[in-house]
Amino acid sequence: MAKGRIEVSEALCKGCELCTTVCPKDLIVMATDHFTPKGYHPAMLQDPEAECTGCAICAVICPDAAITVYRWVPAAKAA
Amino acid sequence: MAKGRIEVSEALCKGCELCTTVCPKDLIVMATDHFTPKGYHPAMLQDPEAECTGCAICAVICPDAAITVYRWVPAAKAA
Amino acid sequence: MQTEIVISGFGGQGALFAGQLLAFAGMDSGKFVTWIPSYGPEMRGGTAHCTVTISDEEIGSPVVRHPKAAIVMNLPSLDKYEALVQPQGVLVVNASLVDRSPTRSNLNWVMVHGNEVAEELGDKRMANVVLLGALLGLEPVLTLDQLADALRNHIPARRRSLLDANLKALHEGAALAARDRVLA
Amino acid sequence: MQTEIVISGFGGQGALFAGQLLAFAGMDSGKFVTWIPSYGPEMRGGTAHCTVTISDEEIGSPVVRHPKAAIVMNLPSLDKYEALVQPQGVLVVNASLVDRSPTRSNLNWVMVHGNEVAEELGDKRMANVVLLGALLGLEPVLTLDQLADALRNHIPARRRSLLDANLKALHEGAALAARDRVLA
Amino acid sequence: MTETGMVESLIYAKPGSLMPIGTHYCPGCTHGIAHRLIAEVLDEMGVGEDTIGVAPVGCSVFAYNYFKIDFAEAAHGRAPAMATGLKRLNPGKLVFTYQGDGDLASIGAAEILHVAARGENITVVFINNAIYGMTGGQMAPTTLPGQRTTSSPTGRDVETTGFPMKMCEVLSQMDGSAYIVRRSLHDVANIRRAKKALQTAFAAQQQGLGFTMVELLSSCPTNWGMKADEALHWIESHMIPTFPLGDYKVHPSLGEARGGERS
Amino acid sequence: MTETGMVESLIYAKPGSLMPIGTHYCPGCTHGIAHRLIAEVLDEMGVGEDTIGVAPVGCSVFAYNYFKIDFAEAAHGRAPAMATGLKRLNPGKLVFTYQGDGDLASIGAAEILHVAARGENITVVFINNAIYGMTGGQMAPTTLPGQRTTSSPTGRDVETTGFPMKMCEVLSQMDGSAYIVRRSLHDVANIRRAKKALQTAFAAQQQGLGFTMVELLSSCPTNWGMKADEALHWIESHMIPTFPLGDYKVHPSLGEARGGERS
Amino acid sequence: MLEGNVAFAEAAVRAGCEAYFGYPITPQTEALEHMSRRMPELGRVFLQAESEVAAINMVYGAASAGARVMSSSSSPGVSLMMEGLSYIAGSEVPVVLVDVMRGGPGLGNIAPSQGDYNQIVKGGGHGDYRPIVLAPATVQELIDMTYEAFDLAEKYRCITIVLADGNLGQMMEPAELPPMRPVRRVEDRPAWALTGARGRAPNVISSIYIDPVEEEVFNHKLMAKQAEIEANEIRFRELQLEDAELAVIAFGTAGRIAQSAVKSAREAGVRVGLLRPISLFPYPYQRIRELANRVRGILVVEMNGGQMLDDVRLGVEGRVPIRFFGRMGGMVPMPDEVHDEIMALHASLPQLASAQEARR
Amino acid sequence: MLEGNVAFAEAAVRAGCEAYFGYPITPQTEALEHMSRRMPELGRVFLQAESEVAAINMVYGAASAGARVMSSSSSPGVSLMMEGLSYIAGSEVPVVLVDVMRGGPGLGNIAPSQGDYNQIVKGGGHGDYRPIVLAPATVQELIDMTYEAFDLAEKYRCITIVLADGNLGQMMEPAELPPMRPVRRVEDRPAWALTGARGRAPNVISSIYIDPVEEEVFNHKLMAKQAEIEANEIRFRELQLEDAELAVIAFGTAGRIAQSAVKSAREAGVRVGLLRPISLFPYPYQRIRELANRVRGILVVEMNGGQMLDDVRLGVEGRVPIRFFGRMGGMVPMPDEVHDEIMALHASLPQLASAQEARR
Ligand SMILES: Cc1ncc(C[n+]2csc(CCOP(=O)(O)OP(=O)(O)O)c2C)c(N)n1
Ligand SMILES: Cc1ncc(C[n+]2csc(CCOP(=O)(O)OP(=O)(O)O)c2C)c(N)n1
Ligand code: SF4
Ligand code: SF4
Ligand code: SF4
Ligand code: SF4
Ligand code: SF4
Ligand code: SF4
Ligand SMILES: [Mg+2]
Ligand SMILES: [Mg+2]
Repeated sequence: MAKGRIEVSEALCKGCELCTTVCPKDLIVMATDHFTPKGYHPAMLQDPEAECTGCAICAVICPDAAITVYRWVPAAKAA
Repeated sequence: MAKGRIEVSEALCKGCELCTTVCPKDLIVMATDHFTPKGYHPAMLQDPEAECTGCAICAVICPDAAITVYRWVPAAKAA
Repeated sequence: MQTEIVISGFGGQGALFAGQLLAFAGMDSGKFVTWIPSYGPEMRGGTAHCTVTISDEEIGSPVVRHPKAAIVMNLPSLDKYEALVQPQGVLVVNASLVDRSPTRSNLNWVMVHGNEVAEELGDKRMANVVLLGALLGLEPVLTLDQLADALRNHIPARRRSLLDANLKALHEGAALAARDRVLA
Repeated sequence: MQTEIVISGFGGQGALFAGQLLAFAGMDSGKFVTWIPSYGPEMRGGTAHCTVTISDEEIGSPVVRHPKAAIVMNLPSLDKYEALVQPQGVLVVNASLVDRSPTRSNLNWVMVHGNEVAEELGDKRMANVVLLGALLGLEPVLTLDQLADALRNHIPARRRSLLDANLKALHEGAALAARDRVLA
Repeated sequence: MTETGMVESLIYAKPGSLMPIGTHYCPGCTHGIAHRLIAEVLDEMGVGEDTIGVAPVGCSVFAYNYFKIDFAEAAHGRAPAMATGLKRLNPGKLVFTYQGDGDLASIGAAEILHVAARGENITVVFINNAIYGMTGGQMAPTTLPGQRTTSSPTGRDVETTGFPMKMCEVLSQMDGSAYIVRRSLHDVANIRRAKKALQTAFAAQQQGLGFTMVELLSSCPTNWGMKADEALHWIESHMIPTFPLGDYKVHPSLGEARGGERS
Repeated sequence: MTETGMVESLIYAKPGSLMPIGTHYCPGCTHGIAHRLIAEVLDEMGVGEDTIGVAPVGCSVFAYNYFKIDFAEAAHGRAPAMATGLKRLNPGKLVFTYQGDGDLASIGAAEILHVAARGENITVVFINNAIYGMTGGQMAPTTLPGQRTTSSPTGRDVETTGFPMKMCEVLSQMDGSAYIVRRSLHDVANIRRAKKALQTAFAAQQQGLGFTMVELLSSCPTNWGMKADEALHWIESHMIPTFPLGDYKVHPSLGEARGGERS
Repeated sequence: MLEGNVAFAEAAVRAGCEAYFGYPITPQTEALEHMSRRMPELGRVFLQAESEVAAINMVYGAASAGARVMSSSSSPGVSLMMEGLSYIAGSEVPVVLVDVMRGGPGLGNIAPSQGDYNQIVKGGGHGDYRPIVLAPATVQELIDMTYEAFDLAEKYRCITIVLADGNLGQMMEPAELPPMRPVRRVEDRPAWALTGARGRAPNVISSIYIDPVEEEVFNHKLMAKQAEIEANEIRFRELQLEDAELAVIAFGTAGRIAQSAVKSAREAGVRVGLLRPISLFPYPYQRIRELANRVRGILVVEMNGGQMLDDVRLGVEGRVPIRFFGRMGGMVPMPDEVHDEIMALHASLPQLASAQEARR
Repeated sequence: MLEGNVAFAEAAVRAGCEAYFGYPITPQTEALEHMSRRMPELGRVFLQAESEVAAINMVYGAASAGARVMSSSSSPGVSLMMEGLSYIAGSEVPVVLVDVMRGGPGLGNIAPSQGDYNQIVKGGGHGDYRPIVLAPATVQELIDMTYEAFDLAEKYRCITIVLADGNLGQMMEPAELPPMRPVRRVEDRPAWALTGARGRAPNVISSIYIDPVEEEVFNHKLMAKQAEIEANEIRFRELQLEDAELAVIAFGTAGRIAQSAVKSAREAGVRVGLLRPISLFPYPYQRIRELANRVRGILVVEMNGGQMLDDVRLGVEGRVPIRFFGRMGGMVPMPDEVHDEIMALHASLPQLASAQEARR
């Protein structure tokens, strides 16, 4: 069951690949099929099994604050 | 018996009185009767009893290297 | 005869080195040359840009407002130099990072997917050489052979293993220019 | 009318303060005044020197080559200022440190044993005031009373206990000048 | 709890104290991480509007473009002096400098020493990447023995160029310093510790305890000639042995905070 | 041994490495003692002709007039940099700087820190008199808390001006330093110890062990407003508690020398 | 009676100066010492910096906070401020500096000099910038100009330097201090100041314009400001120039000394007057141009080797002969020397000498 | 092909430079980097100083030891050297400095500029001193002038500054390096050098003349030396001035760019020539005076707001109109702009415009 997900801003991501090295579930890959406007292959979440926990570890290491992290939480708690 | 003596250079002495405070025999006084060319009362040896040992302690503290110290030593040793 | 070529892109795209190659090739072919860089507002990821002048006589100013040719490796460079290149001049555009073609009609231009071509040849950092090849295809100020010699002589030691790939990149660029060019 | 007085000696002899006293006294008597110091090659034990100008009109230059009067507190100062004082001018010499008299014949001068006199009055640092008294004895640009007032108003707090001694020193200096002066 | 009882909630987004624009830093450069941490701390403490930053000369020269707070850009090495002026005239505000190792330990050595001696109530974020990043990789005072740089091409020779300067060790000698610690940005756990240190430093400044500095071991993939992740490993394997992490000076009233930090 | 068997022999005279002229120092100023000690050491080591001194800006600005050796006069605080240039181009010579506390610890803080970090083979004689002598008694970085100076007229306030800087403590943190000690000139025994330290420092330089510094607690009777002997007592009673005497860094190969020193 | 150094420091206090950062150096240390007592007394900021480099950068920081701030120093110390001054100029924060010049180059000595004219007036730091420079000749002017310097600095958001010399700094004469102005309240700090971005967009103080296009725009802005300053702020004093055949041009202490010489030369029958430039930037070129059309010769007197001389030449453009008299390295010209120079200039202009004969 | 920065560094090596002390700063860092490799290779001294302040004082020390020594830097870094340079001038030790100017004031940017003309040429440090200043326009000149700078510095025991800009520092073009000269042997160091007083009286290197009388004597010595330099060392290049009605005056990179504009303006029928001052101190005033008697108008082109302009004015003394064209803050004038300025000057002088009509 998907607990979380991330969004990578292609305006901010510089393709440094650091996020790919820290995700405990190994869910981040580089999008080698295209370049960002700055000429980098951006990172992207590849989570076919919906394993992302929204742990935000990737965000902790991202030097460019390119990663936004979401997590499903009980509605009550979120309120 | 005189073992030593000092000479105070009036060209160098600035009358700071430090030598007077360290002589173990208390043999140095300030010559209050005259001024050096720079306007100081110079230090002088007052050693009526010939007590000066030539220990050079006064010279060790003199900031102006104004004190020359002599001591009587066996001729053989001096040679 | 004097030809000025501007090469402009992001830092790290190899614009400066491409310009040096041109200048070395020019010098080795007995021409007068100058190479002059300028850096944009940013250190890295910012703009890097150089002007190469190749001339039959002594060169006065090493900078010009209106170059004969330009290689533009990103969109800001296209925006800037499309307007400045001399009429009937040459514009080589790195289509990998630029998604529009030149609009001026009095230019000879070509769109080349430098990054992709280079990546296929083994290293995307050779995009600059691909584009250089394309330039010579359109503006034969020097021959491909002269440039190939310059590559052989001046490729940095740590990239020497890529020499053959670079030579290929050069020719591939020229070939693409021949195929895709749009003449004024 | 404008009178310039130079006071010169070793640092620590109080030349500068003596000059300030003069200037304060001049100011308090409604005159225009300037006081300007200059320091010799050495910080302490070196030369300290000031020029005081007392005038009925606004003062242009605060320095002069040929002062009307000089107090010289050591030999180098005598050597320098004897030659510079105006003809018919005044020279006060601190005999405690200077063992020769002025040789110029067109000067009014006096030798005063400033240090000894001051020491007798309680503190050899008052030699400057003794000499100031002597100056006024020879060159009455201000009265002794005016100077005494200045002393009262401007003696530093930590020396206030010596005020009376200073006043005595002033008068003693004037008296000695009256007694020992040599007129041109 | 059913799926329908769940809502998607924002766990992490670029901090509000940062401008929503990209930086000029190289890919993988830890300057970006340091910026983020500072911004997060300012956000969490709610003090962004009461904080003034001072940018150095170095790769972070444009820091003022990235933070959404008042900022000054100092002359090379003089950020502590400029911060002193700013703090003395804004005693109620938080003032921090952000300085590289060339800036702080080389040209600015006198200013950093004295700001610490004075116990100036400011916070210094010290980015130690063992190199001059901005000018293209020359030797810094923090460059490791044997490390090749563009101005020590055969490796730093301690015979002629001396030894790496350990600024935490030096500055903790100053009676005016209240909180002097060294952290690293080479992995997630350390990044988290670094953030806590920044919190403590800013809190100490709020309490007026004196000079505070957080040194952050950082990477310069570009000038080290490494990929971003290799560079992080190099921090761990090469820099930490020379620059041991730890608390070099902690003001007694920060005992509490430290306790938290250790957990 | 009879009286006739005795001859009068010279026990002490102004050292040959000093010029036979008077100095401009105030009466009782320990700058004079420090000069004498250096000259005695140069004489005893027989190295005066192979030594180059660097004078600072401070009361000792004219030191070059008093030593009978090659001398340079540096800009305020920059003696270590100038000495670096001199030493690098005269590697076989002994080079020393002579610096006051304002010169060394205030304006010259960066230069002294770096010359130590580099392990530059020079010797620094550091005259700490807790004041700016030459300019008339302003606060120095070494001025004691509460001490009145002409620029701290109500006494040094540690809240606004910070704490005395302890340069031995700081410089001994530098890996390049070989011999860093603090001595005092307040009495005969200490003066003798100071001389031994100078000997050790110069010897260490001869051996190329690295940076050497001898800090000498000194008096400034004029600006402290004391008589010469009172000033010496004040060193003992007030300065030593803040600036403890001792060996802060001693290169292992100096073990021998130290042993000698303790005796 | 007030000593120059104390006088200008107190004038700054009364101008509402909120912070002083400096480093001791003869012959201006008394100013720092005065501030060390007065500023804390008034709850304002005094800090003895670790160096002049630090001092000017502390000033930079304090000025960035929108406060009235100053430093003072003397020649070698001012040389160390050059980078900082250039940054300050490049950031357009208002700063006041008093430079009490001494003999140079190098450590030189502590005697009065005007040897730093070029450094101060032409911009000794890097880049195209010009501070306003005011040159007082009396303790009263030193007071008045320091007082006004703060207003000028704020009006134009520029550096204003009061250029004095050791003579003026250390001399005493009677002078009046201006009234005490209140210190600006924090709420009244300028809108651009760094005070924490509470309820407003963040402010940035920076001297970077990394894009040359923008830097050039900024440089043009500075030039426009300089043109405005040149239009508004030219100051000079004149003495007996109305009927003068000769003009002496001198600033500061040299100008004051020349005043006595002009007087004595008049007494000797020479129609000579004095132009004493007060603002050295902006410089009274126009006034000199007018003079050059009227007088027959000009004597420039400086306590240096001839630095302002070039500015006089720029105004004169070869129209009349210029004679120069300079004392250097801490030497102060004596009024009688200047008198002699006036007479020599007079004698060198035959038509004048004979005219005087005729008049007699 | 050689990059300017590398070229001058290598030229210094070949001139027998024994020691280099510097601090990285764009756009001259490549020189420091080159030295970091070359000097140790040759057993000479390279040291990256902790700052420009330290660098110039290390240079001061090394020069005091009688060795050939240099530093290089760029605008903000050079500002930090002002105190040290003044000391060096005051001690008469020979020193070479290369200044690769960039856009300012303040941190500004890293683009080429000539904004520090006044600072460098008029003496940005305190006191009356002047370094010899040489302004190259090509990489070859940069090499040749750096090579010669050491000789000049030693001949006059003065500072010699090679004043370049970012353009020249970072451009590449073919150029020849001079032959390698041996490093001076220690035994051959000058008699005044500090090398340990073995068998001779001690030497002292100091900038102090605490007695103003002596300082003035020393200042006169410096002035005499400057006069000698002005008599011997004036250098400039001319292009097509023989028959010129208009003269362009520009130095360094601006001069090189102007060369292209002069060519194109000639092609457009305007009789224009170029004077490119090489020595900025000593300045070719005399040559400009001659020109001003011959041409009808002058265009000054600089990469600043008009600094050398004043020196041109001092030479011209109002004889012909002067037009100024400056780009600032890192902007480089383009040849076509300079061409347009020449044409505009031409058009503004009616007699010339009509004469050209007639010629056609
Ligand atoms: C006075 C001065 N000297 C030199 C420079 C050039 N410079 C700019 S940044 C820098 C060093 C930066 O290194 P560091 O402080 O370690 O920061 P990093 O780029 O590594 O983050 C230097 C030398 C300058 N701008 N000003
Ligand atoms: C750049 C510069 N700033 C300031 C001065 C003035 N100055 C001369 S000596 C000195 C301080 C001397 O104090 P210290 O180093 O402690 O030596 P001391 O006189 O006490 O022996 C100062 C500030 C100067 N000459 N140069
Ligand atoms: S939030 Fe956690 S699990 Fe999800 S991508 Fe990031 S690191 Fe991986
Ligand atoms: S860490 Fe950030 S910048 Fe790097 S690849 Fe991942 S998302 Fe992109
Ligand atoms: S030598 Fe010794 S005993 Fe003689 S006077 Fe000196 S201290 Fe006294
Ligand atoms: S210690 Fe020296 S200077 Fe002082 S009084 Fe004695 S002899 Fe004179
Ligand atoms: S050069 Fe180094 S420090 Fe600078 S942005 Fe790039 S990686 Fe970061
Ligand atoms: S002022 Fe102080 S340090 Fe200087 S000579 Fe006098 S007593 Fe010594
Ligand atoms: Mg760094
Ligand atoms: Mg001291």
